[in-house]
Amino acid sequence: ASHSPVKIGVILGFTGPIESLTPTMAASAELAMKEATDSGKFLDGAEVMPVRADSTCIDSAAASAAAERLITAEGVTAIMGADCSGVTGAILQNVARANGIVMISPSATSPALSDAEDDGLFFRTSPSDARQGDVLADVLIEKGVKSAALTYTNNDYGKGLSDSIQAAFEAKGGTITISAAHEDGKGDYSAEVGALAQAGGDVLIVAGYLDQGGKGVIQGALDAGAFETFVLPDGMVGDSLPAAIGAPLNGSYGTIAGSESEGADLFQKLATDAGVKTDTYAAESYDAAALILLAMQAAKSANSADFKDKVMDVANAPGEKILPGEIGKALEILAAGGEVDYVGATAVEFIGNGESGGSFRQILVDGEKITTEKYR
Amino acid sequence: MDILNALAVLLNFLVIPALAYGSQLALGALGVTLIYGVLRFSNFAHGELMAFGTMTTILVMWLLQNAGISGGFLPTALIAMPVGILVAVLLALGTDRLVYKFYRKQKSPPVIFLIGSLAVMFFYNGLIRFVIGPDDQNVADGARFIFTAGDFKKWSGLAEGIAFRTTQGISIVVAILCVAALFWFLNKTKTGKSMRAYSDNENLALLSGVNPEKVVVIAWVLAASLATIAGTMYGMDKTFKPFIYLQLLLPIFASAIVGGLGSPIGAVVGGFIIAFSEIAVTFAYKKVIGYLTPGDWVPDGLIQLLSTDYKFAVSFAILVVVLLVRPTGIFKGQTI
Amino acid sequence: MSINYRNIGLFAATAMLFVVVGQMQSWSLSLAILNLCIISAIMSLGVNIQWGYAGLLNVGVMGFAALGGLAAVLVSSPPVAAAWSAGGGNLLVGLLIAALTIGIIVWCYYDMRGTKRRVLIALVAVAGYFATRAFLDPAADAIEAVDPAATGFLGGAGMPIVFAWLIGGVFAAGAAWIVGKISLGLRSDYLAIATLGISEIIIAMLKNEDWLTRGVKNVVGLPRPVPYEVDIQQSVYFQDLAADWGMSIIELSSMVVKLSYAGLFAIVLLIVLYLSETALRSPWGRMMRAIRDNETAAEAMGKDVKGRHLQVFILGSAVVGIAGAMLTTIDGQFTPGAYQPLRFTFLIWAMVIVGGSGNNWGAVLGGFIIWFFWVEAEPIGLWFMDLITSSMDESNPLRLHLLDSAAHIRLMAMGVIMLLVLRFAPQGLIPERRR
Amino acid sequence: MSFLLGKNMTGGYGSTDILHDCTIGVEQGEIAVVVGPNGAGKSTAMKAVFGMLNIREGQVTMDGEDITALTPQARVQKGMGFVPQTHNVFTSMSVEENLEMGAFIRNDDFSDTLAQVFDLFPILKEKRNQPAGELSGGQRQQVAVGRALMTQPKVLMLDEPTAGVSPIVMDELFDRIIEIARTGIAILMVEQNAKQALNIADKGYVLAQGKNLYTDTGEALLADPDVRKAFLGG
Amino acid sequence: MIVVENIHKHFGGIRAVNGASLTIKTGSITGLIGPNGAGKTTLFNVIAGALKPTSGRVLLDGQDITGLSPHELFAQGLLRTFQIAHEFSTLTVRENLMMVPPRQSGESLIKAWTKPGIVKREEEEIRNKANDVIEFLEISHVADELAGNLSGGQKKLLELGRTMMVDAKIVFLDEVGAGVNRTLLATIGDAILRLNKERGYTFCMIEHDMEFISRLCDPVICMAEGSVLAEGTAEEIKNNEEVIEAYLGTGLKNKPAKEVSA
Ligand SMILES: Nc1ncnc2c1ncn2[C@@H]1O[C@H](COP(=O)(O)OP(=O)(O)OP(=O)(O)O)[C@@H](O)[C@H]1O
Ligand SMILES: Nc1ncnc2c1ncn2[C@@H]1O[C@H](COP(=O)(O)OP(=O)(O)OP(=O)(O)O)[C@@H](O)[C@H]1O
Ligand SMILES: [Mg+2]
Ligand SMILES: [Mg+2]
Repeated sequence: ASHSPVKIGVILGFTGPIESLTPTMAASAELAMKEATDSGKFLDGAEVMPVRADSTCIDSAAASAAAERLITAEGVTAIMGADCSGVTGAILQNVARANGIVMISPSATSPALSDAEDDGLFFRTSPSDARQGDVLADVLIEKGVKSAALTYTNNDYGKGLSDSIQAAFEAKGGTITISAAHEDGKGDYSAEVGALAQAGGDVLIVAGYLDQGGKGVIQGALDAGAFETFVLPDGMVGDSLPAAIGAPLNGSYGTIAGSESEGADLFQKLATDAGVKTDTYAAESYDAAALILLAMQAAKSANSADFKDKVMDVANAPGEKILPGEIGKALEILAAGGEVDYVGATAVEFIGNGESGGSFRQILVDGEKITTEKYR
Repeated sequence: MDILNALAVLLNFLVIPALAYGSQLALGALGVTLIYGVLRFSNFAHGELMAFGTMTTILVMWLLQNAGISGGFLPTALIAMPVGILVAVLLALGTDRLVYKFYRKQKSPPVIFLIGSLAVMFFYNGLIRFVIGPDDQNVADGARFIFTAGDFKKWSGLAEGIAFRTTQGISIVVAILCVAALFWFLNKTKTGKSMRAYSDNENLALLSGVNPEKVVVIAWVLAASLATIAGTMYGMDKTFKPFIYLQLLLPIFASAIVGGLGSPIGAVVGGFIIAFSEIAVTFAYKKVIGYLTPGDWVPDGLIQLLSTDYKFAVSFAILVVVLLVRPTGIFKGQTI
Repeated sequence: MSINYRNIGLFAATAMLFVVVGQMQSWSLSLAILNLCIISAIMSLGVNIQWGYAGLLNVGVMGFAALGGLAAVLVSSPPVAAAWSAGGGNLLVGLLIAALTIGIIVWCYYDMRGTKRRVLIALVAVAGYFATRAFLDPAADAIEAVDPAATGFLGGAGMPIVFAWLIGGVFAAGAAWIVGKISLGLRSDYLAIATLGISEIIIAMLKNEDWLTRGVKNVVGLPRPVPYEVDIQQSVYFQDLAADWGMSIIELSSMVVKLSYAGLFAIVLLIVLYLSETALRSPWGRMMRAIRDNETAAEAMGKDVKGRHLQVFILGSAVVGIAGAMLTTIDGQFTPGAYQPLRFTFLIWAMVIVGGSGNNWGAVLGGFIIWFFWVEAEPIGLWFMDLITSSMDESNPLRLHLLDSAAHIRLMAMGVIMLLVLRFAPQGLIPERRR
Repeated sequence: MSFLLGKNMTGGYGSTDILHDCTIGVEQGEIAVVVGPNGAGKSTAMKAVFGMLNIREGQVTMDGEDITALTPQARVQKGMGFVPQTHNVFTSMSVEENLEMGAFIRNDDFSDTLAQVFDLFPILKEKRNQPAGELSGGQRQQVAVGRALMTQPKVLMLDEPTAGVSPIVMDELFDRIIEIARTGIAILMVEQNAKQALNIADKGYVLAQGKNLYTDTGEALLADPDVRKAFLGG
Repeated sequence: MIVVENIHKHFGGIRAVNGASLTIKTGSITGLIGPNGAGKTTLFNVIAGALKPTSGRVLLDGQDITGLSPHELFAQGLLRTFQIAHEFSTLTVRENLMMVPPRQSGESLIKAWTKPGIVKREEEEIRNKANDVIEFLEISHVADELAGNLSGGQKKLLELGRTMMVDAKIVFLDEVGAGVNRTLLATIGDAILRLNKERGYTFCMIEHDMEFISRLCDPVICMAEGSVLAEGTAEEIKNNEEVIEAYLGTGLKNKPAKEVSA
């Protein structure tokens, strides 16, 4: 049957501070949508049409207007986004709730969003800071690290994560010698590297983004001979980092959301085949889009009011586990009235208020590649 | 007491990075100050002009690398830079024709030019991202270090190493050359003097036989060249990402103004002041003090005047203080 | 009087823009843009008061807007009792010591001379600094430790957020007094960069003093001065109304909310505009323009240039602060990381200049037009992109590349629009009036 | 036909005309002086002759050649020199650099001329390294005239060169102007010290409201009681 | 009465004013002459508060006014004009004059907002006064022109006009005559005399036109190299050897050009 296409908004900061991350994120999300369309099984063969809009990452007012436009003028029925916590909150409160539209953010990690009124419309696929801090602290202790210097990107993600790492690590007996913020996009990190180096520590934990300030700090610290081993939380895990830094990064380790299911590797392959890079938040974006699609399918409706309650169902057990590239299969199961448990690229598991819990993959940089050490 | 090690720490983490960063800021500030000095406006598009010049340099560098040409020890980007400069100059001149010339004819006040440059900034902003995208690009190849921290430790036998990157060395040398050349050009050559005359009193310069269009062209040629050089130095030393260049604009302006707008020497001094203050004030002097005090005593705290969170604020606070003491900058800049 | 027809025409054309958006896109969007346009207009009025009247180049707009935002938080968010009991006492002592220190320093400054003064001030400053830190630091740590994920700050006064608009003005005025005392002696570009610097310092503090602002963790869920859409959607009265008018309840609720905001904002805009216009047309305005033209001569003609500069700087900043508080109100949240000079300073300047500096109506028009295109440049850019790529082959790599970069057309379009306006109206759309 | 002639010039700065059919000119080796009340259009006429103002009607010729369409800097190349009434020094440049700017179009060695200017205005030699913006009013005026002399023009146009200079310097200046004229240069100047100026003038123009009221020899104008009373201060 | 006591004003190594002492008697028209660069304008700037002296004092009626800012001095009735015209270029000529009177209610924002009636009435008065001055200076046809567009001489007239907008105690005129048509200058001279006689204004004027000085001024003070060289009546000064040597000179050395060509 021929349907009018289902429009899904992709609201990300295509201009502004994280403009270098967003094209990949959007492409990943659109990958999932294309998969659904190509399968021909989505809502009886409807086409999924992504509509992009610029959140600017910083300008809440402009972002709200963009969302307003997508919803009221373009007629999107769900939103994959937004990215930065500030604009995400603004869109949620001022536009999404007003219009009753579901939002799944791949990257807004602010704890403040957990408590916000959301009428059950808001979800996110990025992992919780608290959980990751705990896991990372375990890794550090296991590796015999006694003291560590810590630097974080000065936003809600970096701040929240670094707080939780510090709390967890110190509770387990480690010492954080310094916790210094760095601003993304400023380019020169000599001051931060200087301060971090002087504070010293066995390793340097970099709670930032791999192609933003985080990379700059690592590069600077290596060049000055200040640190040799770096600890990389999820924002720092991606192939472009070892590619840019090269051999000196070997031996550094970190954590990223993921489970034994090979979801991450599958997504990697999927993306590479489609010519999409797999940088920060690419996997989360793919998952966010996939969840929207599956929930719609489960509710047999593209209407937010109908499918908002289904998001939890498709994300969590029970049901057949769904990996990246299996969206078609999942759609089929759902169409037949079955149940799915979407695992995806980042081992999505929603807890309580629509946030991702789930398990972590411990990685090690070896031979200038990210390798999996184990799962936690 | 271990003065040598203390010195090594300071050099490695404070002096050398600050010198390199300062040189890069200075090169950027030279361009800003030049346009201000001659055309009398603060050019907000300068950061994007830097990005554009660097981008062209990178494109040419890729061509060269594909053709198997490299700079050997030096970064290939240095060979590609002349082309980058040329294209940036063409862009700047084209922009002048299309935008600024009109306002010159109208004798618009400087703030109109300023806003015009803001518009131009938006435009370049898009242009650059169209061509090369918003991503990171690696600009430096060739030998990464003149000497590494390890080399230095081996050579000196000290506990603390000093690393000196090739790109840091190049930045410093290029900055010195550029400022000397510019200073000589403006003060000693006839063309340079005519540029100063033009900026001082356009009508009277006309009456002295100065061709204003020529002055403007030269100003843009110099500014675009400086922008490309500055941008490439920065890109080589750190990384190239279009967004960074917009962020760089603020410290560059701060440098130009601390030194005194319109004064080339001021731009350089300003660049170093901003760079040094950013690093020195947020530096943790723990180790240094440890080395300088007798015995094994090491201070408990970090001995950090302010946390790095405030580094940007610090450089601006210093700027404000300098301005309070010398209201037109260290080298007595011009006022509108 | 042809100039007047022109102005009316310009405003009519601007109004048409909103009608076009309403018809072609949606009325809800049109109203959303309008609300922000009004706030922008107020902000650009504030800058116009400083630049257009007195020639003060304030490039610290961002800082004052952010202080307005801070006011919104401190006025409206509920107080966090746990935080107060954890660190409130120490905090107050710390602040008291700080105030005392400043008091003593000021007293020394006025009552003593020479070396004695210098030494004493230095001693008091150092002692005061450490004493203050001794109380403030533990207080801040204690406060920030109170449920950091959800609060971790002192909270506010829990009052209706509309009060914040006034308080925002007061905050900004207070900051402007200090900034002005420090930097108003500087000339043009130097004043510009000094204010820019100070605004960066303000933002740095808002970002890092978590006990006051929650820092980069943001404060969300600020109360609204108008009803929530979801509540309206629930109301039977409105449901009936929607049915009567044949629109969906969602659309109606969203219009009602936006119109209520528009009403509130418009009241503020009209008050500010009225006061500005009267001021500008009065002898006060004439004096300000004289000062702008030639400070030396104005001083020689008996005008207190410094005092007037300070006055106008404070007034303009206060207006910006009010607008900043309004902006935070409509966003419903305070995000210190979002304050960037491009958006909060340069864009406002573009409004003033494009509209016509020195002319209040011009500043208002500029605020409307620039904001309108700031938002609408995106769809316009996309449309333009579709247009030029439509004739290309589906898989033409250039076409794909262009479509991929379409988002960047937005800034480019913004640039082109500004250039076009400035080209055809170099003095701004409504130039300064000659009397 | 005069060597330099602005003939029947009509025009102004904006929409309203300042000059109405105004004619001024000067021969080689002669001094022509323009006098008139404030706001009469004297400076405007000078600017018009120099091409700094678009004239709607009339033309400017030099040595028989029509130069109406030339830009000011092209006229400088042709050998015209001009000292404007206001804003006539480069305030941020030193005195010496100001004078050097006067010699901008010259490619020969101008140290002789520089020495001559310093001879004429000794104070400038003393202040050669000081920025012109820090000079006293009269000193500035001397720099302005010095700058024009450095050009060694064929025609020298001076707009109130003696405003604000002390009597002793004024006499020197007029002396020098006479000398320059003797070398065959044409000198066209506006003066409010009209009696002294007309005294040395070969030709005088009285302008009022943008029109020529009287045109005669300097002597004749000085002798005319109407002119004296209305324009020369009795 | 203004007493200037041993004023020094140095700019770096340049001693612009170097120990000048003089007295300006109430009710007098004091002339100040001297070669270019003698320090006259600088001394004015010091007296009027635009510059702080390196050392020395200025007394107004026995009260020390050194270092007061210009607007405070204005409030004490001390007015000045500028040698290089300082017009308000984007105000019209009339506005240039109307902005001068002190203590206008409309200059307080609160009153401008709350008492439009009073402000309007005052404006009416001030406008009439400005119109009178405009009439007197023969610049009626440019009354509504922007002051920036005036001719050089008109700007000087405007400088003078501003001092006529208030009842001043002492007026300092810095070369108001330079660039002003001599016929008009004569009228201005009459006005100065009248203001002096009828309203008791005290004037101190710098001028290079000896004819003008002789007609108006008594006493005349001649400065040179930063200090006072001579003081006396105009006649005395004209015949003072030192003044002739430094300032007046002995007339044209060359014969006018035309006699040669003839
Ligand atoms: N700001 C300054 N910096 C340095 N020197 C200065 C400054 N202002 C004035 N001078 C110098 O001080 C001296 C006195 O200048 P002043 O303007 O007082 O002279 P004047 O007597 O008014 O002369 P004139 O009759 O030409 O107006 C001059 O030599 C001048 O060069
Ligand atoms: N830039 C300008 N724009 C508009 N009008 C101007 C401009 N300059 C001068 N005018 C007007 O043109 C008229 C003639 O001015 P001009 O400068 O030629 O007079 P002038 O004869 O030189 O007088 P003065 O002896 O006072 O220098 C005046 O009425 C003046 O107001
Ligand atoms: Mg004139
Ligand atoms: Mg003088």
